[in-house]
Amino acid sequence: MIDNISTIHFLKEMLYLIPLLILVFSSMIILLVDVFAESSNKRYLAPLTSLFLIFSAISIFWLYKYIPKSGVKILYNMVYVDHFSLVISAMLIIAAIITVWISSDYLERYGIAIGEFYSLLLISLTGMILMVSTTNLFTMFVALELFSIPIYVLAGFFRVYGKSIESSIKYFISGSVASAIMLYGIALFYGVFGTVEFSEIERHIFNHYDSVAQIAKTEPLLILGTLLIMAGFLFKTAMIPFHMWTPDIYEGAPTTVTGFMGFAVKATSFAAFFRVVVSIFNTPSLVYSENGTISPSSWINVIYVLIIITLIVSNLIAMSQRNVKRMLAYSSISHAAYLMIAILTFSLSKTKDSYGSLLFYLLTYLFASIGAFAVLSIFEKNGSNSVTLENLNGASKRSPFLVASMLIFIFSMAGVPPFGGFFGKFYLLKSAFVDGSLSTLVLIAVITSVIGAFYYLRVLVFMFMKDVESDENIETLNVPFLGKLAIALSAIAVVYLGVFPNSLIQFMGETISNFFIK
Amino acid sequence: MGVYIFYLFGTGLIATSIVAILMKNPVHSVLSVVSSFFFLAGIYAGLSMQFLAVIQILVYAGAIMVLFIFIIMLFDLQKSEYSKDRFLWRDLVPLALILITAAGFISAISRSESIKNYVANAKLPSNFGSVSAVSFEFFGTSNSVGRFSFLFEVISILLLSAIVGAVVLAKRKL
Amino acid sequence: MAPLSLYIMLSTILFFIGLTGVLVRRNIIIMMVSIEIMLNASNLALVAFNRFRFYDSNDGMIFSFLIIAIAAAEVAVGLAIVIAIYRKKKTVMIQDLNVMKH
Amino acid sequence: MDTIRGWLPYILLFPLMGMLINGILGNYFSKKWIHRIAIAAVLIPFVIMTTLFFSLQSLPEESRSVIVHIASWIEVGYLKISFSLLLDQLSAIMVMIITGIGTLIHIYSVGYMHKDSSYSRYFTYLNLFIFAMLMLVLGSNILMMFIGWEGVGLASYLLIGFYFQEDSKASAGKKAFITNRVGDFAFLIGIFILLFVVGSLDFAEIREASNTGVITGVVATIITLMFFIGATGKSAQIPLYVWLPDAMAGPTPVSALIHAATMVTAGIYMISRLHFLFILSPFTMSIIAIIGALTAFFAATIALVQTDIKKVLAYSTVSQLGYMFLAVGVGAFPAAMLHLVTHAFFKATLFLGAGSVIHAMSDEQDIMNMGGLKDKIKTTHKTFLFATIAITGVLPFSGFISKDEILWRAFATGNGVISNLPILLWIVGIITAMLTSFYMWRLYFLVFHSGQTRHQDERVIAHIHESPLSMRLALWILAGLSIVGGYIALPHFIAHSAPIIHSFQNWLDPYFSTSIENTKIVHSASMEAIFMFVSWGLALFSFFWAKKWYFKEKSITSTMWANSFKTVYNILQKKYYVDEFYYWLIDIFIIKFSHKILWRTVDFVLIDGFLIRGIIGWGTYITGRVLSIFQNGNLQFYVITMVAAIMAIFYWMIW
Repeated sequence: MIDNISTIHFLKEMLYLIPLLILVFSSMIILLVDVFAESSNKRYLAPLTSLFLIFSAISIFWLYKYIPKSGVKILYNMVYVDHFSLVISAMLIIAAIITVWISSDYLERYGIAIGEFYSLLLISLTGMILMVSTTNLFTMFVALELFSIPIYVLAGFFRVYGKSIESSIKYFISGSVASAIMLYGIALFYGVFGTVEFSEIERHIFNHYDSVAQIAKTEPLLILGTLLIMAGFLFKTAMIPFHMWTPDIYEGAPTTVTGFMGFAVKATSFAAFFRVVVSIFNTPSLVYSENGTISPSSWINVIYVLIIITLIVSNLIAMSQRNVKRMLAYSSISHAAYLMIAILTFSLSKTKDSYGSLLFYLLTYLFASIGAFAVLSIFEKNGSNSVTLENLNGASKRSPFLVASMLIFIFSMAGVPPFGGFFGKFYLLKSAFVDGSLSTLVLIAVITSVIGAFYYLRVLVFMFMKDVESDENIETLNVPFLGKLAIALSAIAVVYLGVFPNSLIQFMGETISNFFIK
Repeated sequence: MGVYIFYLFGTGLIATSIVAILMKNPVHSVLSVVSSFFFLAGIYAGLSMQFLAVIQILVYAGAIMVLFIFIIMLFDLQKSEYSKDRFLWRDLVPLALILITAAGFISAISRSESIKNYVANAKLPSNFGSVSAVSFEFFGTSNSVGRFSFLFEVISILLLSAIVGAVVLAKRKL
Repeated sequence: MAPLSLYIMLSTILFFIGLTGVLVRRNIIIMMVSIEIMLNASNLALVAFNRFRFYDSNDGMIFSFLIIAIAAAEVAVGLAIVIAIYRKKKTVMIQDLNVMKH
Repeated sequence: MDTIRGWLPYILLFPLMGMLINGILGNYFSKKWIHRIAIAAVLIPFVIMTTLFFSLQSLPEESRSVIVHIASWIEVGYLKISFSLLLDQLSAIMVMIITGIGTLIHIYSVGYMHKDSSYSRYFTYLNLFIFAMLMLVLGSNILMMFIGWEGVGLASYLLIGFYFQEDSKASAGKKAFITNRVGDFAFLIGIFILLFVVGSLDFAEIREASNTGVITGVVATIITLMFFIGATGKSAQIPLYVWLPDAMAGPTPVSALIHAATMVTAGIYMISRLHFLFILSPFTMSIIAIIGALTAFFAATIALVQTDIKKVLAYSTVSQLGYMFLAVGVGAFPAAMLHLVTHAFFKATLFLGAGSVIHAMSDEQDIMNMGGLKDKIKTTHKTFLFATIAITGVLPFSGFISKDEILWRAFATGNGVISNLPILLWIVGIITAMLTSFYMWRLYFLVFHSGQTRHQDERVIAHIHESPLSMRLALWILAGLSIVGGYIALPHFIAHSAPIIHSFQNWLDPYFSTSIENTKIVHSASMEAIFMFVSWGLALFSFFWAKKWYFKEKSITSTMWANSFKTVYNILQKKYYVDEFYYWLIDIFIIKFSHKILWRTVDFVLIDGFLIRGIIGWGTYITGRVLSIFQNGNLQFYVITMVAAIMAIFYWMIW
């Protein structure tokens, strides 16, 4: 039990949460500004929001230098800030900045209330950052809800369009059920250990249990809790067969929101799951059987099988999709499988490489995915809230800039050198391959990524090769300044990651904190 | 004595919950849930969590469920509308699924050592479950901060976002 | 007093009743009510564990408070979504909401 | 050494900076500043390179290969690929050509594009191209070369489709893009095989491996064939040449820079760079020589009947590239490089001259509508004439020297695979030289002589004017180079008496030292003199023939050709029906087949059929379709799936 901390000390510890505090206060400021501003001045909300986000990013940069490598546990162990959480937070903030830049014009085209959008985005971002910087199941659950609820609203933000509101309710119901399931798992964990602090849970498991078989016999509650918490994460990361919500919600949500949640929700859930896996699930007695081999009924094998299913099924279904947003939804599912491979590799081998490759993959996926959705949001026809392959016909004539950027994003996601995505996949699979026990998985991943290349390239086929039948669509597209900036920067980042991956992947490897290696 | 109260409230809880998910009319359903929350509050009280029991009734039954009632009233659903929600034969699949899963869960729980041999312990801390305990955890004392005060603040932001979200979604004009 | 295992079983049964409601009812409002039942099942488990095993702290109970607040937030948003749906489609039945598929 | 180390990276940096500045801020600059920045971004590297050339020359012969390590790029286990630049005899020449001609063409573009509204976009693309091309030639490993390779492809695509608003021009860009992808795919496969065999992509290590016998015959043949297919895509050889004539849709300076002087020679450069690999496989070498000779011949025949001024030059380019491949195929790498250099001079002059003509004729490109421009645009006329003499191979001009060298080497180099090949190659080459002379003179006479201008529109004729100074300046410099450019290498029989004069070959020989031992010359140098007069005579013959037909106005009837050799004329007019054949191939296999047999059900893949169906087939698509049936839009089904999965995992984990 920790001693009570004084108010002053509490406030001092809050300093570690400066990025969060900036986000929370700016979300409120933006609400207020939105209320009092003239409607003609509302277009300044996007720059204002991004300014706040940049402040927050700067504070993260500052914190990164300030905190020790072992990280800091603050506020009665409710929050744990370390380099890992800061790196993920930085990525999330970048995602939010890009989203804000693109959304400003997108929302204006639809004539939708703006201030609330940014405010909810910031609150959601707060929840995400909190979720990745905690080692406490209670805080984690609260943070999960904190980022989920604004996302439910954002998905249904275009409530006058049937698809948007439908995606919102589908996300809401399935998400609530998933979090209720996860909550039950947390309750069971609390019941077994009396604490929800990762390190104490780990110590407890380590001291009291020997092997998976023994746990299954004497303390099935523990396995039940593991399963339910894992199910919650599998839902959020959309591993097949927990993925069914993904395509519908990606299709229906406003495109910029899809871009944001396509990356941010996934990255947050993976980061949090990574923590849970590394410190709780990875305890030897939850993985190994008595004779020291990996137990057939451990969670590792479950994830292993799910990865294989996900890789194969998601790529196959994606090939038959006509709607680009749905196709990208399935593509995001297959990317989730890759990230899962990285988690599996790390929990088996604990190398810096596999850790770095997870973060690097997330980074490449960040720019490629949000960039692709950003391009789609501009191609989207007003009111339809979706983009089919046919909408992209003759795109190369309408805006070469967008098409060139889309080319880069698509190539990156398909894993074509020299773009970031290729090295993301390459490093990830290489570290998985080195581990040895995962070589089958690597083989399947390579084969399915070849299949994947085809549906990605199909987007390009439609953009380049197809001509528009009617003349009405030929007018060139006007890309707004902020949107152009966002897309161009993402494209440059993707290229940069592909051309100079080395320094960044090494940096990512260095950010590993004592939490993960111990 | 306590055992019988538990059995009584437990049976009532399960019965009213089942009724809640069986009722065609959403108003009946919600009212049934409200009564199940009363039973739940009774169980909380039996576990010496008086304050939680009060909150359960005040907030859950009194506020949240009333919100449901309001919305249902707002829609003014006709019988023809909500009777579209009827049992289909294919619903046997999820039912079977749930029965199998529940059976597995319950057998797993009953085998668990951590809960097998626990009966009520008489020597509770003096302020267990009381308002003072709750206030201490949430708000601390005059010169220290409560353990859960941070989460309390987070919840306030969550409620803020819920309010903003509800306003955005429910207002008529874009 | 009844043993802990009974409380936990009660909470499990409650949890599955809630899940059943989500899976077989088509009225979105009742589905949301069922989700509330599921959350209450977790609350019951938390409280029971707190009372029986970890009575020197109040963590379980405090977390139940937080969950009640979270549930309130969820309900507020959920019902707002339902209002928007009802305005747009004049229905609250989930099977009528399948524009997006395949 | 240190000067080179210090300055080499700037050669790459300046075009990159120019591209970024104009690309990002170009819309805010005036046109004057846009082209100043763009020109400086190419001119400064040229100046740097010129200095570096002399410092390279001052080094001892064996150490004229400087590697500048900039950053380590990929480091995964044994595989280390660094981002480093390689300056040696070969890349020095290429960089000089690229930056030198690049500068001139930038200057020329100032005049040519002055009315265009997308001024900054144009110069951004040009600088991007220069950057990518320099990356291609300066890279010290194949991966960097490949990235430059793709980069020039991208720049080329962007510039061909520069007027993307026009349908036909945008589709020309597409054609180039697709055709090049075929080649690039083969190139990539070659790279992977090489990586697998050698374990490194560094040129030095590949050279080491091929000298020490790590790469054996069959493997070498496969790798080199793959690389050669890549080269046929980029350098427009049979069967992938179809994109180059269409690529003339881009602005004319672009045709001069990319599609005549630099990018299309990337294939030659690549093979020369990796010559130690290619000479391991005599089979591939023979294939290259044959393909090169055939391309030279067929493209020249097509050029005989084209009436679009740029198309004639385009087919001429294809034909001249064929010569270079012929040279490469017989192991005469320095000769190929020499022809590359001289061709860059005179073909750039020709294209720029053509651009000047088009400019004067208010964007008219049909030579049947020109004529009699001799006195109206004097500078253009003179420079065009010099370049024409150069390409047709008349003695004092540059084209003669390089072409003659190639023909002689083709004849003189023995072939171990097909013994009669040298003489056949020589015959094809000499006939091609004759045809070249004919179509070039035809072009020249039809444009500048042959009586009065034949254009329908009086206003156009009245508007004919000489180009602005910037264009004339570039023309004069390039024309001068086409005249004297060949003197860096004199014919063997002269060089024998004064070996120093053959400086080009001496400069390159150290790099190609391996190949010299491997390709033996079976004839004496004195025969070269005889051959020289044969080819000279044939060129002269063509000149008089062309003059007879096209010099005077009264005989300007393209019907002459058409009447006397109707069938041949038609075939040539239709470019051997190659485009039609490719179209037919696609039509039969992709469109008709799916249309008739798999009609409705396949409607979908019909559109993108050749991508999906070719490789993975129907299985995946149908499986995907079936699997997505479960995605039925019903939320409860989604949740049920989730619960079912939880149940399955639960029973798995608990037992």
